[in-house]
Amino acid sequence: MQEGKSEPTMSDATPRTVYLDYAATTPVDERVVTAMLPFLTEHYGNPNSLYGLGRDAYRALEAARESFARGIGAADPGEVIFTGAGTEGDNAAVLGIARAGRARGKGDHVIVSSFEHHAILEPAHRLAKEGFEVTELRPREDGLIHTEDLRAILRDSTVLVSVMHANNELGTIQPIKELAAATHEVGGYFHTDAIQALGKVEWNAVDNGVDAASFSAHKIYGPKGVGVLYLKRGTPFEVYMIGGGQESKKRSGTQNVAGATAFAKALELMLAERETENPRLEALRDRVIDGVLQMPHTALNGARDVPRLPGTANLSINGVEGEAMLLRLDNLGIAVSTGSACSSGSLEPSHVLLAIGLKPEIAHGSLRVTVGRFTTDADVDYLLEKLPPIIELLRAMSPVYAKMFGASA
Amino acid sequence: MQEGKSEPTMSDATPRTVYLDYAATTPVDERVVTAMLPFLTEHYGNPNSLYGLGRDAYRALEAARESFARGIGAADPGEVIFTGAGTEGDNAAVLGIARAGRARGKGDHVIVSSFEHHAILEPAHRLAKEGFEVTELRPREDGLIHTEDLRAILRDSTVLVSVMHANNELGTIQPIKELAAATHEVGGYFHTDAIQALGKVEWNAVDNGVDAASFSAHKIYGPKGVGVLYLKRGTPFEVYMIGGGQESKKRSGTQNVAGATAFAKALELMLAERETENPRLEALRDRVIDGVLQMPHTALNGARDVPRLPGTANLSINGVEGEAMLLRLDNLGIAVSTGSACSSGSLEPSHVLLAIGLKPEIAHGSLRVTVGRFTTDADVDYLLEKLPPIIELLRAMSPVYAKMFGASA
Amino acid sequence: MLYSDKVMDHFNNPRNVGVIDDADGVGEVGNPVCGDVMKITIKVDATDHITELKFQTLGCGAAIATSSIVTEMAKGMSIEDAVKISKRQVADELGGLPAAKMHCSVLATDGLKVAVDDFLKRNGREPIAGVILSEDPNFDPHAEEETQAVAAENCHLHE
Amino acid sequence: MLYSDKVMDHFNNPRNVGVIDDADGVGEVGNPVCGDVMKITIKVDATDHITELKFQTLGCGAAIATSSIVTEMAKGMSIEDAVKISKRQVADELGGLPAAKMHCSVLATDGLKVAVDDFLKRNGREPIAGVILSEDPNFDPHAEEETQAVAAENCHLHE
Ligand SMILES: Cc1ncc(COP(=O)(O)O)c(C=O)c1O
Ligand SMILES: Cc1ncc(COP(=O)(O)O)c(C=O)c1O
Repeated sequence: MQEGKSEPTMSDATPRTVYLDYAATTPVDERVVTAMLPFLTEHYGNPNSLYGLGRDAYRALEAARESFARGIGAADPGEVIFTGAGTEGDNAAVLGIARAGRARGKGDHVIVSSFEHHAILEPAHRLAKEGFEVTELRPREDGLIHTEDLRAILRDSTVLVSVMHANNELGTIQPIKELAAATHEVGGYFHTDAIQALGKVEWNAVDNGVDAASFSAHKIYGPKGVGVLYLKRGTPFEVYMIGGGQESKKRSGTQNVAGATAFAKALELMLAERETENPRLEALRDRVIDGVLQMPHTALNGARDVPRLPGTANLSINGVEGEAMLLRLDNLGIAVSTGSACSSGSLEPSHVLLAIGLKPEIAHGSLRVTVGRFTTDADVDYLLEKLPPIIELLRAMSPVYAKMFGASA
Repeated sequence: MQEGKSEPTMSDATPRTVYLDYAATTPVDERVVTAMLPFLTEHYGNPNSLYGLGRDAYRALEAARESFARGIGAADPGEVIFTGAGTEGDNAAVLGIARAGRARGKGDHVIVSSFEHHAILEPAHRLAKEGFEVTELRPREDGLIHTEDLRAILRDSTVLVSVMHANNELGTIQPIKELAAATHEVGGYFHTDAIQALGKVEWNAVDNGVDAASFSAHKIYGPKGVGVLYLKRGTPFEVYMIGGGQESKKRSGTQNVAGATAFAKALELMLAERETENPRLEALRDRVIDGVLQMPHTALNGARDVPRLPGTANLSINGVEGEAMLLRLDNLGIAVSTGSACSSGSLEPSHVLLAIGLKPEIAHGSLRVTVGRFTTDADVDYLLEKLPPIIELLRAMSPVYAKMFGASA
Repeated sequence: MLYSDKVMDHFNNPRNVGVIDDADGVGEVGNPVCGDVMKITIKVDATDHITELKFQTLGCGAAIATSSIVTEMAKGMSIEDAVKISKRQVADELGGLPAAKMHCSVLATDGLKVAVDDFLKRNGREPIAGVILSEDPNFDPHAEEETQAVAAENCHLHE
Repeated sequence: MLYSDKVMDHFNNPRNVGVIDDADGVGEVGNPVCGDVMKITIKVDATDHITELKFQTLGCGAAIATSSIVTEMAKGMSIEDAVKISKRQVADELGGLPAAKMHCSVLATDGLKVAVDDFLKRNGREPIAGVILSEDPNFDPHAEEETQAVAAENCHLHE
């Protein structure tokens, strides 16, 4: 990739690459590439065209929709709307349900958890500007949103509650079925950002009772720029992207047939392999957690015994700054993240870690390791071998580590 | 493609496929596929991640941005915002510029041409609901928006004017440089939907002076679900898709690096081949026009001598209904369109043809033929051989043709 | 939007196309403004049974296919039964129609009804189609306008 | 956001890391709450020239690289010249810094200024860094708080 080579970088000189940031994005699985390619070059028709090439594309699109609907346990394929990004689904759901719900005479109170992705928080702020009353629901130190905490702030005027299924930084899994039920008791609608949870935890739309959910393909070995908004029949919705009226008038724009096919295929693979893959990932993740906790002044973020994604570990490493640690690891070909990699070049102390009560000076030293389909035991060995000396070196360079945490490192 | 085969269709039994609907969508050029593939499987990093894989993706994304910016003559690559569809760019520009412009104290008058794509008309209707005063500017029979007609309705309170560069059904090219200049005289901002024009007609953002423009990859042999919004520095803009703050906070969502690379490559190819390709397409298009006009009660829509896209021909064939003609041609493997194929399964008489003054009963009988990169002389021969008998057959089946047009067919 | 194979068969090989010159009844419904016009001519025997039908249709694939199949369905039927043919029956006979196209089958059944009433009027008898139409939600006592109303409504479906 | 090769070099191989035990001046700026803290110790000779510098930094790649290079730039300089080193000079010396990281070079130059003033104060002399800072848009007569102010502003850059 000439761009990559155009300028020498540490990573180019790397002995090996150990990718441990599967929560940020994933490589597209070769089987997914194979499934999508024919729709770029051969079956390239516009699915809205009436002739053969168009009908072939239409059938492929609907086959992808049906497969995806089965995969998430939707009652009806028509509830699956293909979008151009996870962020689009989040924006469309939060803005669309709140506005249309209010127009239907439901109140103007909106609740979002305070550790949502910015793709939820920003639309919530926009709603506040539009005169909605927006309440942020804080997770507890264990990394979970508790249903009783939601109950305490629900009102008859609550039109929308949005709580993510799995948190992207902590990997903690929220009790969405209970949260949705509580929301329905006051007649509100419940949306969940299930972008990190999809394919990793049991997901059945009918069973968990949510009214809307967002998904993104590039988190499960599908391409970037492809998402799905699940919208339960009858849920009020102001259409977000308007124009030609595609997706049964719920999302305009020529459908990305190759992308939809890829996403459906990616989900099929996740579900087919989950039973064997999850235990493997959990074992790798636990090795990472236990290994890092060997070092002094380290801690797992979120309680250990709560429901968690199989692949995500988030740890505080006191007395180091995250970016410095990340870059040192990168020199050795190890890719991890600190704070949210989804936030453009951003280095602010993670709002997620602050939300569960970490002090900023501690939040600056967070390490997120996410293992995935192509992670091996050797990769974890390599991380656990290379990390401790880096931590010691950075702590030794710190003017405050000794003061703050005592020289015991 | 199993979905396609799952059910026998006319097209499957087709002797040959003659695709003549390049305005609806295009196959992805193999050279574009080759350029994008490495970013799916190998250089899959999140361009917002700081480690090597992320930096490689970031460099590729910025290289695509620079190449695209050069291709459209943008003053600065930062003015190129990658989106998830042409429709997204249209929505973002119309809603975002009007709202932010009004907030800046510019008036609340918006002008859109009445033959815009629905991706412009629908947002304009939404603005009207929000209290903007929206005026539709009608094209003349020649298929053009005339600058004097715009001048006649411009006001000091006009915040936004949106007129498409090339009309998707007629192929007529609007004088956007003059229209933008006239708009600037009253201090308004000018947006153009250049989705059909890109790569086919000279396009230089600095020279034509537009403030914003939308583009879509799948119209120029790139993938579906990838677009660009050109936004000139300083143009007021309420961000449409909000969240992680990617694209310099102008469009959130993990960037589709493969898609951006593909779009840039697709544009490079269009520009490299335009000089030789345009005359070839014009010759094919003119053969179609002259051939169809041989038949009685046919007419070219829009004046013949106005600036036109090289590949687009739109004809009225009186006394037949478009869909029936389209399906008959499809039986022979010929793919054409009637009305706008971008509008989902929609068969209403084209609002574009009505806008240039066609009577509904005439508009129902429109045929759009668009030739492109892979169209040959033999393809045009085949169309011109197969079309006349179909027209005669359908006219013979019509209870009103004789009455309305005299039996002279 | 996909058409069933049977719709495509009737569209591509329409049955009974044409005009019966010495027809006993003629029905023409629809409106070129909407893109759909159907004309049906019928012959009726002494026992009020339809012995022959021919149609001409300007319209989309569904309009032509529904016209074609309604001529097959009504052939040999008594006029009482013929006017009872519902748009749903026509659609079912074709193996279904896309939702956006359901109205086209109305065009076909309305055409047949108008032709039957025309036959009855010619013979100074009471029209019967209107009575049938009253079972239709869109019922309007003046059968002809009712047809126009449906046609007009069809236009709306196009917008 | 990309770092230049020179930034990466100084980040990976920082020069003059540590603490001078018998330092003539010490400067510590920044705030762990912001994720950036820099401590610089200097030795100054009889001619008011800086003969030795050592630093410790808790912070991002840019914070460490700017700290490192400022110790190289100031070595051998008169204290008057040393406090004149601007954040822009530091950034240029490193082949540029990403916009979001420009404030880090302030941390380095401020640390040096505070250390020089500390040296002067210890010798009962007038601080000079403040005077230099007055050329800075963020000027605040109380040099120390000014530094804090900058640090605080850095925090904002993080949000
Ligand atoms: C002029 C014009 N504008 C907008 C669009 C919508 O673009 P997309 O389908 O890529 O969203 C199209 C075609 O679909 C078009 O031709
Ligand atoms: C929980 C969560 N929500 C939303 C997003 C945004 O999705 P996308 O980047 O595909 O738009 C991400 C990741 O980027 C995420 O992890």
